[in-house]
Amino acid sequence: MSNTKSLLIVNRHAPYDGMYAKEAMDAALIGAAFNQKVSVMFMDDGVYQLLREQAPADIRQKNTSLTLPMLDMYDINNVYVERASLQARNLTEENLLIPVQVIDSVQASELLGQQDIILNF
Amino acid sequence: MSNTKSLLIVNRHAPYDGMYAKEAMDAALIGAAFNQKVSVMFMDDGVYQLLREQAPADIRQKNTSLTLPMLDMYDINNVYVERASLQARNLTEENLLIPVQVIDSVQASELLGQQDIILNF
Amino acid sequence: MKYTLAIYGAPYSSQAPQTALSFAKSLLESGHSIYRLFFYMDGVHNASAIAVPPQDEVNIPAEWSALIRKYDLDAVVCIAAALRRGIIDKTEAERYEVSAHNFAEGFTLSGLGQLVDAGIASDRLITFGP
Amino acid sequence: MKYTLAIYGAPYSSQAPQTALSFAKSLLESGHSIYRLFFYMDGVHNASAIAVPPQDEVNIPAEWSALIRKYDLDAVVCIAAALRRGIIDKTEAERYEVSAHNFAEGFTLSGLGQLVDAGIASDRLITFGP
Amino acid sequence: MILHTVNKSPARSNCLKSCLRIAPHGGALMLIEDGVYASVNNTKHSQLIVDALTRMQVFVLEPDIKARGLSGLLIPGVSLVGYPGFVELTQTYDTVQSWY
Amino acid sequence: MILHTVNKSPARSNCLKSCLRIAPHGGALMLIEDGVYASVNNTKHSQLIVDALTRMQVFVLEPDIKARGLSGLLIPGVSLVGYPGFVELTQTYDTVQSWY
Repeated sequence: MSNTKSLLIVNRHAPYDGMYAKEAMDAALIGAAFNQKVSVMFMDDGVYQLLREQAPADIRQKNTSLTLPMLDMYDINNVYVERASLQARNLTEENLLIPVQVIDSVQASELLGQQDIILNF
Repeated sequence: MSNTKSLLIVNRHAPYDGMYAKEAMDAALIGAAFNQKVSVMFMDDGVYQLLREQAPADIRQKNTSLTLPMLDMYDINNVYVERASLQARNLTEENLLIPVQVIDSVQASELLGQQDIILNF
Repeated sequence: MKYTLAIYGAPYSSQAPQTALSFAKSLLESGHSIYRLFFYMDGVHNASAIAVPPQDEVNIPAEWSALIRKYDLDAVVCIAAALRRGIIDKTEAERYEVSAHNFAEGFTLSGLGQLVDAGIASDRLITFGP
Repeated sequence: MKYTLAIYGAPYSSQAPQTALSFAKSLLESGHSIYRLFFYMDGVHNASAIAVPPQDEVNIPAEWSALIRKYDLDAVVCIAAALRRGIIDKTEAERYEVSAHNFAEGFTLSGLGQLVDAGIASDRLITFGP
Repeated sequence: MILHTVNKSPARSNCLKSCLRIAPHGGALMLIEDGVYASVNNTKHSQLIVDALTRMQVFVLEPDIKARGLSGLLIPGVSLVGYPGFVELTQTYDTVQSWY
Repeated sequence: MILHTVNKSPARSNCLKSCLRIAPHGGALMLIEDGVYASVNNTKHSQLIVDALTRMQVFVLEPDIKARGLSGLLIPGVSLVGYPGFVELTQTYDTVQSWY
């Protein structure tokens, strides 16, 4: 497709109250299927979507984190996490299920500024 | 009715995003119609429900504050506002549409503790 | 003890219905009773008869219907909250001349007075916020 | 300019639909165009054909239908978000064998790809969050 | 005596702070749903719960902890309960105040 | 250049704080719906907007201000716009980032 745009998915919500995590992942994969330049950013409580060892069977929900490796399978390699959001939650990359690029607030700001399309979740 | 209980309506939400303000007022008036001992407490963004000069015509909503005088008409005289919530918003009783009793956090805690029934809005 | 549960959140948008369902099952299994379930605000969507969640997700309206049937529960949906949100039974659909009704079996449409009444008549009222 | 508006909030629970409606009217009146309205998450309830708000309140689904008709807008409702929340058209109701359909005229049920497509094709994408 | 439930994350919402301003001495706190994120240790908001523990019991709903992958990360002194334990707590306390 | 919209009250939600941590120098802020409460002067949260005004323009949606009875209470320097002004701003800026 000649019309390739940059598309950023912004994840700011924790995983199991509402469907944000699932819907953001759906949007990222569809963006890739449309051959767009897709990036994904996690910040605020959205970083909790990346935590290892989620086990939501007892609250009768599906484990949304299990689909995170799909990002790599769809060649979505630009997965960013804002550092201040991790630090406020006492988390490091070791707590996260997939490899990510940790960026500071200025870099996050630049990332937003580079996008043709921003989808908020 | 012999079975008179104390019923507290807790208002913690601002007026025009959702129907909390209207629904809390409905519940207070129904409580009075059931001859219960009704109190109403405003705290957090709920105190914004009491502001004078609300004019929501341009956002296509009804002015929920206009029903506040109904509390007095239904003999609901125990209308409380938590002081810290007012102060955080730079508001005083002069900003409010109806007379209220301003209480501190300890009194608010005692008020909650005295209730048979708490309805949250 | 006699409980009333007030559910303010919609399935799939809020965890409140799932928490309330698990809480309700636990209390009924431990021998307590439910005086009333009261569905209010976005909680009225728990009473949709035409929600079609994916097969690998829990069907929350169906779970409520099953629980209501099993324990013969009184499950009231606030009529004012429901009608403005598009949850409507056959009687009201005819009254307002809308094209369809979508109200699940086992639930009853009634007024907010049923919540206040339930507060008076129950030992405990638990609100599951959105 | 060509706009796409993404609406994530439900009428009466969120102000988002009212803000989006006023925004849409303003931009259309000032000569801009709408490539697509996309209703997602709880925003799918904007497409209910059977909501009955009180007569003295704005009927938001009806206002959308009128705007869509007047300007011949493309108004897409995310099918996955809609079906699990009990918003369903005649075709899907027959497919899933549910008892009724409640999908308002003028809207179309389709996939999330329509949001991504709209982002690509529009000059501006504005999200009205819940 | 009141059981206070909080179901929102302390980073996203002011619910927990408001609750802890009002919660009477001797009441108890029950964290559920996204409210359980407040029970994670050494975060920006964990001092709220550390302080609360000096004057009240703090319960967290274990299914919500497990769901979110927080099992190894909790503030010492918070008490895990399941749905049956949550039901029992609502009997022990006279009323339930929900912060959402 | 980005137009950031915030639609939640600063007392209830962290949206505004997160937005102001990320908002690039030279972008602009548009407060709508309950977000307009952030534009009230001398509150617990008004310093956020006072500081933001030193590096960016801050717009508030006038219909939401009037609805909530806030007309006389605003921080000096915030700019009132109606729906047509909001539409114009979305043309001036390249993208819109919604914080909710």
